[in-house]
Amino acid sequence: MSTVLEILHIARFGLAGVFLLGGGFFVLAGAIGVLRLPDFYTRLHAAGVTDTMGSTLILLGLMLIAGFTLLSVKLALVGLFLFLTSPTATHAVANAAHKAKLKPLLGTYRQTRKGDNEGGSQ
Amino acid sequence: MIFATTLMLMGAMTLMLARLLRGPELYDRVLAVNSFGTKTVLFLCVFSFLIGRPDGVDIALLYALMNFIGTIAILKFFRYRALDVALSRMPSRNTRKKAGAKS
Amino acid sequence: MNADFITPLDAFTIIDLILMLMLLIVGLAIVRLNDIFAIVMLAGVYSLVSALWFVSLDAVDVAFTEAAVGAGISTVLMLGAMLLSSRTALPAKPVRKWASFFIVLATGAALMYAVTDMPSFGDPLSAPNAYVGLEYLKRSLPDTEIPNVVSSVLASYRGYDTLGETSVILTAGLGVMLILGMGGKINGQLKKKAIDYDNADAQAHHTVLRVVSKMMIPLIVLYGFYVQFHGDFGPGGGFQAGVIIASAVILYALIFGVDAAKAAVPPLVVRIGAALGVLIYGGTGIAGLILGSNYLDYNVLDPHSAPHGQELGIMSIEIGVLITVCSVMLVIFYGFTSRQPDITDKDW
Amino acid sequence: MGAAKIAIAVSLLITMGVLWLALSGHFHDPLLLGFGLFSAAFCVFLAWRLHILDAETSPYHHIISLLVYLPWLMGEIIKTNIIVVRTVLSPDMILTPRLVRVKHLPRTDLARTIFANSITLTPGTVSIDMDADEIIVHALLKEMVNPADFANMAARSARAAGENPITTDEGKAS
Repeated sequence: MSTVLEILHIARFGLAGVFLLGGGFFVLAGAIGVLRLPDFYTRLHAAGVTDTMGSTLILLGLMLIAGFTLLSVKLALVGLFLFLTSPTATHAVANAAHKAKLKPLLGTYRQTRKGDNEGGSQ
Repeated sequence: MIFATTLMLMGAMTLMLARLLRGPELYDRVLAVNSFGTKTVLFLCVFSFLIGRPDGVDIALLYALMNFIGTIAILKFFRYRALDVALSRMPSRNTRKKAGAKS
Repeated sequence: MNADFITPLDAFTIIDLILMLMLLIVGLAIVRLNDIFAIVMLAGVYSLVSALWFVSLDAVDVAFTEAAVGAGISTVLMLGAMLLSSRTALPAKPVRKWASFFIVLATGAALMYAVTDMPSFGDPLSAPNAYVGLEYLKRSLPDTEIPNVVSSVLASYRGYDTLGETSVILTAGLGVMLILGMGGKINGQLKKKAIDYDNADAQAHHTVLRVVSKMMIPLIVLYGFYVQFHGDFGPGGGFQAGVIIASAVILYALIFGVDAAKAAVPPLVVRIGAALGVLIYGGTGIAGLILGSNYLDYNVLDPHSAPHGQELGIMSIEIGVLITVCSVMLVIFYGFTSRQPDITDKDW
Repeated sequence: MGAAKIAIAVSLLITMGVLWLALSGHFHDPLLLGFGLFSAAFCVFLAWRLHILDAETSPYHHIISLLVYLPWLMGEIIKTNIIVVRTVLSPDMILTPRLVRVKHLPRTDLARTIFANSITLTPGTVSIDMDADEIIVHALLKEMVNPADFANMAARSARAAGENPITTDEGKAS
């Protein structure tokens, strides 16, 4: 019986580790995207990666570690509030840029490893 | 692995800082600050597990609730050059229709 | 697998170092930049990172205050101040630049020299840890039965200091009132911005912002009260809660306009509140005098149980702090926003 | 009208009370429970005082439909996240950014907000502007602007906000 519990225990923390590292990966990928992408509007999408997948995975991982406690409820609330506010803030930034007539890059854009870009071929 | 996640978050925060310093548009900077805030929230949660004190989660909750106020203020300010104008109609005027549609 | 909770000591050192490096970068960038907009945003980041650093130093209450102030209010107030000045900083004169540089350098060197005499971090024999600090830590729980030592030190042992701080906040509010006006009706020469509220553009847009902000306002206020009433158990208290609740009203003002906010939370009420809070604080002290003890001695508030008296006293002064802080924040906000100069496109 | 308002006030009060318990964790201390009741009541009072006591401030009576919507949204988020991350991390980055107008929105502002925020939450699409009858969406890749997907999401967000799934334009006048 105790071995089953032990396996469950290990599985729980193992899963938590996978979630945490996965979340870290998505956060980093989003940040790299924000740095790499060519214009403001495309960067919004990369920032969204952090806000959604990164935060969800990290908070889920922490909730697995915390177990059925009040701390988990608080972590869930953090996630819920982030889901409410982060798209709103993103929308507000995008809206302000759009209203200020900041032109988005459209068409096909290609960026190679060497950094020479070609874009705007509608 | 919690520590590894902390380091990853810090790496992402540093990258955000680079975007914030580089700009080029004002909106890029706002985006970077906002994203930095989200990462701070996550960092606080992870970090409070690292030090074994749950108080950090309370601060994370506070940031999750309030971080967008500053963003809205910056954007509103940039668009209208004022803080006192309304972005939306007076609430008393726009509620009636919706409440009617609901009931 | 519980090893997750136990981490080698140098892990924290690494984190501290990275955080301080970030602070340094942001600080240098603030010094270098002329665009005040960018500086306001960098100041926001500075506040975020320093909150993290305070958590790392185990100063959770300080981090909480930093978070409460830095998340919304400081940005809003800095923008309000910016409206009254210009958008870019003037470049400093070279002579002045070098003079201030040398002063900073000399001060920095003096401070670094002083650092060598400082006790190491967490040294049990250092002055703040050994004498009165140790006494507070020993006596706090039996005296007040409050788990969070910060609360009992701040509100009870150091009640005079906190009364002073609350008065300082009131004074700050008074200063803003005297310089920028009472936040009432707009002065004649400062004409109102001509934004047509019934214009179709103003009506149809910002639906997302409006709906989400409306949802957030009660949540923020409730969280503020949670912080207020759980200051005995964890980080938090009147200062933080006051700022948080004021932020909810400021959010409302950002979305629906300052006039709508003033209609719901009138400047007069706010002005009275600023003084009322200090009055409640001082009144608690006087209650101690009347009951035959010293000023701000809470033990006598309940004749049967001294710890319960402490609890009552701390609660009462925390409510005073809440009312004063919340009101003064709104006084300052109203003060800044009631003076809106017209900015022409050329100046922007 | 009055009854609807009272119902909203009660639902807000209950939600705030539950939130207080979740935050506080002191279920047996009568003093803190009393403070909780006071705080929840103050929130309702402030909402009333600020004239925001309506279904947008307190959409909590739709909680079940919102909870049904959330897993579907999460699924979408995971799908689009993988696409965006693959695009962003590929050494040879090919982007096809598009600006499209999405018509046929849900009727109520609450449902529209859920719709617009869902678009933003799924990486690869960001809602840039919303007016009376359309949302302007910026997409990172051209595969992401399939009108059928938007229609599906709009219908689901309308249902999440407790709206009848009618897709006609009758309520557009608001």
